[in-house]
Amino acid sequence: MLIPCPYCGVRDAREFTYLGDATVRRPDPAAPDAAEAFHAYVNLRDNPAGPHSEHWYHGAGCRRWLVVTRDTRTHAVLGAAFAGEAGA
Amino acid sequence: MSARFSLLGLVADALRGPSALKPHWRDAAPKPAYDVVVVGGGGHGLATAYYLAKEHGIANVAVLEKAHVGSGNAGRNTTIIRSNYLLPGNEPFYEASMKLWEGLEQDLNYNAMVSQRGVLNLFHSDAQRDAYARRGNAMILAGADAELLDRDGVRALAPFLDFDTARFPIKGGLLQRRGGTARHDAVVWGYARGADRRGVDIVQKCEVTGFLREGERVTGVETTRGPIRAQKVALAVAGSTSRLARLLDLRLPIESHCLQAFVSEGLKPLIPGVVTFGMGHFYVSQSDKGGLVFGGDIEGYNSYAQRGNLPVVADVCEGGMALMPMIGRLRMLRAWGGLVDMSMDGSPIIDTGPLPGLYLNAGWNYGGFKATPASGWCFAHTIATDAPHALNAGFRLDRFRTGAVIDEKGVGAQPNLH
Amino acid sequence: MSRLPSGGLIDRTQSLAFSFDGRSYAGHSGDTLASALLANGVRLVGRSFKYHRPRGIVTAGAHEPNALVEMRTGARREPNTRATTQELYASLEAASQNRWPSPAFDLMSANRGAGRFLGAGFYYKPSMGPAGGWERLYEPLIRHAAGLGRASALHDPDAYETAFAHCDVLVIGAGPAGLMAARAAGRAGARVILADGDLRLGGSLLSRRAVIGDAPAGAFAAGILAELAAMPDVRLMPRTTIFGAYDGGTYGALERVADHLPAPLPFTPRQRAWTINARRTVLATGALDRPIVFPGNDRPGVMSAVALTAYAVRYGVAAGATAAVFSAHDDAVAAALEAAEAGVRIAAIVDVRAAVHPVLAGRAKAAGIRLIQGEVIGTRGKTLSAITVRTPSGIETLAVDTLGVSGGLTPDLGLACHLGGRPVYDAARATFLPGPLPPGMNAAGAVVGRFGLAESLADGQAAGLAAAADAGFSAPPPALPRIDEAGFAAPSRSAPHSAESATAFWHVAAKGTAFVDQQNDVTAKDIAIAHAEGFRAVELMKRYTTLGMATDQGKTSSLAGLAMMAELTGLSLPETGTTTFRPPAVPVAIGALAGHHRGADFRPVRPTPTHGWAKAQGAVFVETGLWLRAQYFPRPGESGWRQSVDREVNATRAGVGLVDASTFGKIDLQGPDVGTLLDRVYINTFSTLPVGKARYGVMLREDGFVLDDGTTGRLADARYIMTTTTANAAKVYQHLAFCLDVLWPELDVTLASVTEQWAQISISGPHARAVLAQVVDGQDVSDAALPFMGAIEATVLGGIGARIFRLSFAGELGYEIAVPADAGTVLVEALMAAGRDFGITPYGTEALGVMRIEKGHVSGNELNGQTTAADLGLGRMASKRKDHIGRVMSERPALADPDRPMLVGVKPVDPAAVLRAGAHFLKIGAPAATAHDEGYLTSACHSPTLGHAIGLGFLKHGAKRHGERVRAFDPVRGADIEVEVCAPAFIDPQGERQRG
Amino acid sequence: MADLLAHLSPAEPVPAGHYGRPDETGVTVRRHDGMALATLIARRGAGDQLLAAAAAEGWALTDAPRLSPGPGLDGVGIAPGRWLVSAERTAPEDLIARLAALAGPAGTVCDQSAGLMILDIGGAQAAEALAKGVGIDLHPRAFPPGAAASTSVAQVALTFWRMQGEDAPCYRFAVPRSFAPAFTRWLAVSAAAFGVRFCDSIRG
Ligand SMILES: Cc1cc2nc3c(=O)[nH]c(=O)nc-3n(C[C@H](O)[C@H](O)[C@H](O)COP(=O)(O)OP(=O)(O)OC[C@H]3O[C@@H](n4cnc5c(N)ncnc54)[C@H](O)[C@@H]3O)c2cc1C
Ligand SMILES: NC(=O)c1ccc[n+]([C@@H]2O[C@H](COP(=O)([O-])OP(=O)(O)OC[C@H]3O[C@@H](n4cnc5c(N)ncnc54)[C@H](O)[C@@H]3O)[C@@H](O)[C@H]2O)c1
Ligand SMILES: Cc1cc2nc3c(=O)[nH]c(=O)nc-3n(C[C@H](O)[C@H](O)[C@H](O)COP(=O)(O)O)c2cc1C
Ligand SMILES: [Zn+2]
Repeated sequence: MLIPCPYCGVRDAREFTYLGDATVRRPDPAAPDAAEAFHAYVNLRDNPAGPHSEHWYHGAGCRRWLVVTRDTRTHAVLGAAFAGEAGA
Repeated sequence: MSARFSLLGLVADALRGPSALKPHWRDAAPKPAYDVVVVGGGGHGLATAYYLAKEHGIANVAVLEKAHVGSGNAGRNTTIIRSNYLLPGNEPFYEASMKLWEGLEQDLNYNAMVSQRGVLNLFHSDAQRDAYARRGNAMILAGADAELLDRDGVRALAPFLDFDTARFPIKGGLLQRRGGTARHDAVVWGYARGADRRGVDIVQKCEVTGFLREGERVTGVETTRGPIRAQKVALAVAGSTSRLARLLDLRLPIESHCLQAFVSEGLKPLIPGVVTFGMGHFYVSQSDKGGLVFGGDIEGYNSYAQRGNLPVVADVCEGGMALMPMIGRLRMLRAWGGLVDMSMDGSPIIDTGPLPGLYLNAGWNYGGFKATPASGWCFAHTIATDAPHALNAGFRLDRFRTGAVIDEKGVGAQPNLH
Repeated sequence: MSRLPSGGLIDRTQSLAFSFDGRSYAGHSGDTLASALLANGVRLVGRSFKYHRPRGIVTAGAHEPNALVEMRTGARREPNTRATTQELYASLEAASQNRWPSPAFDLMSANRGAGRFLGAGFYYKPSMGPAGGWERLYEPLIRHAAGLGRASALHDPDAYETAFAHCDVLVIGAGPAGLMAARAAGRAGARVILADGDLRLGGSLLSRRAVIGDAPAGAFAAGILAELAAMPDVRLMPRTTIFGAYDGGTYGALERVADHLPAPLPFTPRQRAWTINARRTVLATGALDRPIVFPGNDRPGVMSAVALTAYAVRYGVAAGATAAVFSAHDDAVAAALEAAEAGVRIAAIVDVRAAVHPVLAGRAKAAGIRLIQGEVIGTRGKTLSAITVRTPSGIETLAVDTLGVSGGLTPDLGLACHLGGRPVYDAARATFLPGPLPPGMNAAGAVVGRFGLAESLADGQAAGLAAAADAGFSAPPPALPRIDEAGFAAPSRSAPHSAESATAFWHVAAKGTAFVDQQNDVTAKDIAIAHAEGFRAVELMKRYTTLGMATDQGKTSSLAGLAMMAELTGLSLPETGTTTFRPPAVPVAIGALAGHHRGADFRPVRPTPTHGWAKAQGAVFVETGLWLRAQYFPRPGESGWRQSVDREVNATRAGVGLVDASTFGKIDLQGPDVGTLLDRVYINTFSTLPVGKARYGVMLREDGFVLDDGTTGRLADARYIMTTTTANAAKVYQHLAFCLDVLWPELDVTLASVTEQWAQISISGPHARAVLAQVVDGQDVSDAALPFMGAIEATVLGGIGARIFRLSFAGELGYEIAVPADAGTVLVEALMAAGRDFGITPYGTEALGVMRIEKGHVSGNELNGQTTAADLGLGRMASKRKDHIGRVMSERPALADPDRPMLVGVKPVDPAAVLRAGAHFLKIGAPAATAHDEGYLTSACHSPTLGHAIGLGFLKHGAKRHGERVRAFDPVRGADIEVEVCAPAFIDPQGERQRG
Repeated sequence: MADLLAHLSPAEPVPAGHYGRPDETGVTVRRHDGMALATLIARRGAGDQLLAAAAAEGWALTDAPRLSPGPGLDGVGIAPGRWLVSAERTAPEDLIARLAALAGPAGTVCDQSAGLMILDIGGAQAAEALAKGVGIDLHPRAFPPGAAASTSVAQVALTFWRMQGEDAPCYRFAVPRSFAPAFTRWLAVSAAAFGVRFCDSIRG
C-alpha cells in the first residue's frame, strides 16, 4: 500500500505508523460532560467500511502526522494532507 | 438430522456410497420468528446456539450467516488453542475454554482434531522471562498448567531453533503442554451439526441488513431473506461488528483490522506443537496435513479487505528465519487474511445490551478461536439469564467507561497495537 | 520415451549427468529435470498425498501437481520441488518423495485399499473409539502418512536478498502477448519490466510450432527479445515469477538466481525477492491446459496434451513410444499434430466432439493419425500401457503408453484476483476469465481468453500501447506480423471458441476411480460425498475434500471440481463460482521473503557511543531492545555475574561508579510555547521550572495510564531538553509531534531528536563531584553552583561542549554528563583517569538495576502500560491546577479505585531467600487461586548494600500494609517465599545522599 | 555470501577494506568524519522569513526534499520547514553559530554533527546495489542530481541525496550513528556481488 506524503512523495505504508480515526476531536477537558466526551474520544469509533479519514505518522520520512483518506474496503488512498492543514 | 457418527456407521457409509450419506446439518430456511436469533455463523455464533439448546433448553433458535458457516475468521485462523493469559479478567475464562476443548469431541460426536501438542512461548531476555513467570504463575493460580523452561529445556523440545547466531538469544520459554491446535473447520461443522441435531435452524446466505425495533428495544432483524422477529438478537459477527452496530447508531470500542496467515507446502512432521517468537512477530505449528501454519502481526490499519500487504509478509518471514533458519528453503504456499475485531483493550466483550433485546459478543482480536467453546457457553448463559456468568463478568462493555479494562499488553486504547 | 533425433531448445553438445533416486542418468543443458527424466524413460516419479498412488509427470510448467521431488541433499535438501521447472545442472541430485521405500514399491500404498474408507470427511467422524484415541493413536499415524517431502531440519546455508524495482509498465509473462506488450510499451518510451518465471523468455512460442511473419515462433521471440534488450529502459527478468499483486501497484516477484546451479556463486544469493512498483501492469500469464476427469486418469503416462507437445517441441523429447491424445477442443488437436510433426508417434486423437475443425481433420488424416469420436473410460498398466475408449460404436482398447489430455484452456488469472476481483464465467469459451482488474492492470492474450496466436499478438500489442499511454507515453501502433499458424486457419481459432470447437467437457461418466485433484487424491466420488453431506458451497466443498489445496492451488483441478459440483446441485457455473485466489501465485521460499534480515542481521544492533571502550574493558553485553549495552564488567577471579555486580554496586555507593546512559531518548524542544506544551504532556508543571534546573516528570496516555517518565531540563528561557526512557524514545517523540501537529498546532515549538548526537555518561557516588571537577573546564560544580537537579551547559576536557544534569538513578550524588557522541569515549577515559584515586568503577545495566531497586525508583518493569501514576506512588506529583493529557480519564472509577495494587517494597523474611520477579502475592494462608491474587513482584535483586534480596511490586492496598507479611508465590520456579512488605525505598528514603 | 560478515561484530560498522567479488570494485563507500551537521527548523509561521534570510546570504534554500547548495554549506530538505545542513571543513560550533545568526527568531538550530555518519556511496553499480534496500526509485529521471529523500533502508531511517557534479551517480547518506553497523553490513552484503571498497574515512 502506498501513501502519498505531501512532502516526501509516494511511499510504502511501511514507512508510516498508524493511529486511526482522524475525525475524533480532543474534547474540552473543562466541559461538564468531559468524562463521557473523553470516553467517546478515546474509545468509540465509527470504524466505517468505506472511506475513512485517519492519522498516519511518517516516522521513517518527514516525521509529520498526516490525515489520509482511504477506503477500508479496497485500500484505495483517496488523499493525504498534513494534519492541522487537512481541514478535516 | 444426520445420524450419530460411529465406526460401524463409517464402514456402512463406505460400503453404501455417497447416496446413503446425509448432510451434516440441514440448510434451513428462515422461519418468521424465533426466541433467539444469533447473527453470525462462525464458531462463536454456532457454539452459542449449541449451548443455548443444550444447557438452557432454548432450541427455537436461528443462526443467520451471510455466506456459509465458517466463512469468517473461524475458517481462516491459525487454530491455536491455549489458556496462557496473564490477567485475572481473562485467564479463568480461557482455562474454562480449554476444559471444554478437552471434552469437545465426545460432547459433539465430531472429531475437531483437538491436538494438545503444547504451546511454547520463547523468551529472550531476563525481563521477558520474568514477565512470562508472572503469566505462568497466573495460569497456575487459575488452575491451568504452565512450565518455565530454560534454554536447555527449549533445546530438547525444539533443537532446530537458532541457538547460536540469533540476534536475540533464546533464553527459555513458557510451555503450556495442554495447549495446541484444533481443526478450525471441524469445530465449525461440529457445532453446526450439534446445534442442528438439537433443533437449531442454521440459515446460510442470509445477511442481516437491518434491525426491527420497538422504541429502544430490538425485536428482530431485516435480512436478505426477509425480516425475522426474535425475542433476543445476539450478535457474534467478529470483524463485522461495527457494520451492524452502525445500523443501530451504536459506536463501539472496536476497529476492524486484517490479520494475515500463511501455510507452507505439505511436509513430513517437522515441528512439534506451537512455537512463538518473543522478539518478533512469528508463530508456527504444523497441520495434520503437514503444512506449516504460521502468522505474525496484524496489518496495522483499519481494513475490511480481508487481505494484507507485503511488509507484513516480509516481517513474518524474517521472524521465522530468525527463529528457525531451517525453513528458508520451505515454500509459502498460500497467504490469506481475516477481519479481526480489535478492541480498545485487546480483550473481548460478552454482554447484554447495549440496547434492550440485544446481546453482544465481539472484540476477539486475533485470539478468539481458542475461546470458541467458552464464548458460546458464556454467551448462551448471558442470553438465557440476561446476566453475565462469573467467567465473563469482566467482559462487559462499560469497562471502557469505568476504566476496568483488561489490557494484557499494556498498550492502551490503540487497537492496532494489541 | 526418448530423446527425439533433433529439435528442441537444448544444447545437445552438452551432456549433464544427474541422479534420481540414486540412479545415474544424463540430460542436456536446457532440460528441466522432468524433460530429462522423460528422455531417460523415467515415468514414475512420486506418490500421491493420501493414498500414495504412483504418479508421473503431468505438465511442463509451474503448476505441476505430481512430479514433486526432493532436490539436493544435506542442509540444502529442498522438498516439493517441481521437476517440471527445475533446470538440469551437472550432477544434480533429486529423489522421489512420499514413498517408502521406493516410488515403485511403496508400503504406504496400503492406503489405497483403505481408500474407500478414507474418502472426504472421514477425519471428522469420530469413529475412532475411546476418548483420546485420536490424539494418541490416529493423529500421529495420519501426520506421518500425510505431508509430502521432508525438510532438512538444518539451518539453510544459502543467502537471500530483497530488491526494489520501479517501472512505468510491468509486463507479467513473456509469451506472445507479453512480448508484444513489452515491445510496444518500450518503443513508446516507457520504462518496462518484462518478467517471466521461465528460464527462457517466449512462453508458448517456445513449445509450439507456429510461423510468425517469415520466422518460426522461436526466432520471432528471439527477435523481439533482442530489440528489448537493446532498449536502455527495459529490464528483462527471466526466472522471475510475479507471485502477488498488492495495493498501490506493488507486485511481489521471486527471482531464482541460482537454483539452476549446484550452489549459488560467491557473493550472490540463492534467490532474490523483488518488490516492484509499477504504474501500469500488463497481465499476460497465458492459459493452462485443463485436464479431463476420467477413471484411471492418474496413471503415470497420462499427461497434459500441451505438455506432450511442449516436451517434443521445446525439449526434443517424446514422452512415450506411442501416444494418444484425448481432447475436447481444437487447440489440443492442433497441439497433437504439432507433437506428431516434431516426431512423437501419435496413434490416435480421441475427441469428445462430433467434429473437429476440418483443416485439423485433414492434417490428421494426412499424418496417418486416427481421429476417434469418443471418451477415454479407463487406463491400464503400472505405468500406462493401454486406454479404453468408448465410442458411439462401442468400446475399444488402444495400446498406448502415453495419453495427452486437454479439456480446454483455463486462463492463469490468479494475479488478477489477488486484490479481491472475482473471475467471471464466459460461456462461449467455457471458462472463467478475469473479472474487474485491479487498478492499473491491463490483461492480454490467453489469460483473457484470446487463445489464438494472432489475436494474442494483437491483443498484447494493444495492451502494451494502452498501458504506456496511461503512464504518459504515446506511440502509434506498429504493424502486426502476419501469421501462419502452422496451416491451421487463424480465424477459427482466434474467434472465441464456438460451440463446435469447444464444448465444456469436464469429466467422463464411467465407473472407476477418477481423480479431480491428483496431488491431494480428491476423487469424483469425494465430490459426490461432499454434496451428499451438505458441503455444497464451493468454499465448503474445497475445505471438506481438500480439492484445490495442494501445491498447485487447484490450477489443475479446481474448475473441474466445481463444474462437477454444479452438475450435482443443478446450479450454473456462474452461480457456483470459484474459490478465492490468493498469493503467492507460485509457492515462494520463506528465506527469500526474509532476505538479508536473519541471524545477527534480523534487526539492527545499536551500539552505545562507548561500545568499543566497554568491549576493551571486557564488558559482557546485553540486548536492551535494539541497543546493546554493557551488562557488567567481570574481573579476573570473579566467580559469576553476581559477584561482579555486587562489586560494582559497592564501589559506586562507597566511592564512585560510571555507566553509559546514552540510550535514553533525548529531545530538544525550543520555542516560546515549550513550557505550555510540557505542562500539557506531563502530569506535573514545567512552565515554572527555572532556567538551569531539571525536573522528573511523568506523562500519561490519554486513557490515564502512564506512558513514560524522565527528566527534563530547562537550558534557556525557550529551550528544554527532555529525556525519555530507552524503550519509549521513538514513541514519545511521535507523541509530542502528535500534540504539535494535531492537537495544538497553534503552539510555537520546534522538536528535534538528539538521541544520536549525545553520549551521556552518568557518574554516581560520594566522590562524583570530585571526579567531575577534574573534567569540566573551570566551571564551578559546587553544591551551591550546581545543586541537586541543576542542569547546565558547560565545556569539558578543554572545549568539548557538554550538558551536565545533577541527578542519579542510583540514588547517590550523581551527574549525567552529555557530550557529542564522538567524544563519548574520550570522556569516559578522562573520567576513569580522574577517578582512579577514588577507585572509579564502570558498571553495567545489572548494577544500575540493583541500585534503582534499592532506591525504589520505578523502571520498565513497573511502567508496563497497565499502571497509573497513583499505582506507582507518584499520584501526588500531578498538578491539580492544570489539565494534562490523561487527566480526565485517570479519574475514571476503576483507575481511582483504592483497591488497585500499589507500589511496595518487599524483603524476604528469611534473609537467605532469593526473590524473583513474576511471583504473585497471596495472603498467608489464602488458597493459591486467582480469587486471592493480590498483586505481583515486578523487580527483584540481591542487594549488596543490605545483604539480602529485595523487590518491588504491586500489592492491593500496598501503602497501608507496610510491615505485613505475604507470600511471594512462584510455582513456575518452584518457589513460595514469605516476604515482608515495606516502603519502596530501601536506602536513603529521604534522599540525603543525592543531595550531598 | 552470509560468510562475508560472519567474522565481523554486528555491533561495529564494517571496517575499511574490499569486500565481495575480488576482481572488481563496482561500488565505493567513503566515510566523512568531522563534517559539521545541524538541523535547521523554521518556527511556526516563519518559514518564508527563514528562506528569505537564507536567500540574503546567497543560499537558495528550498522547502522541498532537495539539495540546496549554499556558500560553504549544503541544505537538504527533510520535512516541511526543516533541513539537514552540512558543512565540510567546518567546526560544529561554527556551523551552529552561523545558522543561528542566519535564522534569528525565524528558526532553531540543533547540532547533529556527532549523531550522523556521512557516507558517500558511488561507483558504476552503486544504484543497483542500493536498490536492494532503498525503496525509492533511483532512476535518473526520478532521482536526478540534487534529489533527496528521508526513508527507511534495511530497517534504518535515514536521509540521503544524490550529489551534484559527479560523473557516475554518487549518493550521500546520513545514517544515525547507532545504526551505522546495521547499515554498513547491509551495504557490504548488497554490494558484494559487484565488489565493494569501504575506504578509510576522510576528514573534512
Ligand atoms: C488469520 C487469523 C489467525 C487467527 N489465529 C487465531 C489463533 O491461532 N487462535 C485463536 O484463538 N484465534 C485466532 N484468530 C481469531 C479467531 O479466528 C477469531 O477471534 C474468531 O474466530 C472469531 O469468532 P467467530 O469464529 O465467531 O468469527 P467468524 O468466523 O468471523 O464469524 C462471524 C460470522 O459472521 C458473519 N456475518 C458478518 N456479518 C453478517 C451479517 N450482517 N449477517 C449475517 N452474518 C454475518 C460472517 O460471515 C462470519 O461467518 C485468528 C484470526 C485470523 C483472522
Ligand atoms: N499454435 C501455435 O503455434 C501457438 C504458438 C504460440 C502461442 N499460441 C497461442 O498463444 C496464446 C498464448 O499467448 P500468451 O502470451 O497469452 O501466453 P503464454 O502461455 O504464451 O505465455 C505466458 C507466460 O507467462 C508466464 N507466466 C505465467 N505466470 C507468471 C507469473 N506469475 N509470473 C511470471 N511469469 C508468468 C509463463 O511462464 C509463460 O511464459 C495461446 O492461445 C496459445 O495457444 C499458439
Ligand atoms: C489451519 C489452516 C490450514 C490450511 N492449510 C491449507 C492448505 O494446506 N492448502 C491450502 O491451499 N490452503 C490452506 N489453508 C488456507 C485456506 O485455503 C484459505 O486460504 C483460508 O481458509 C482462508 O480462506 P480464503 O482464502 O478462501 O479467503 C489453510 C488454512 C488454515 C486456517
Ligand atoms: Zn513524509
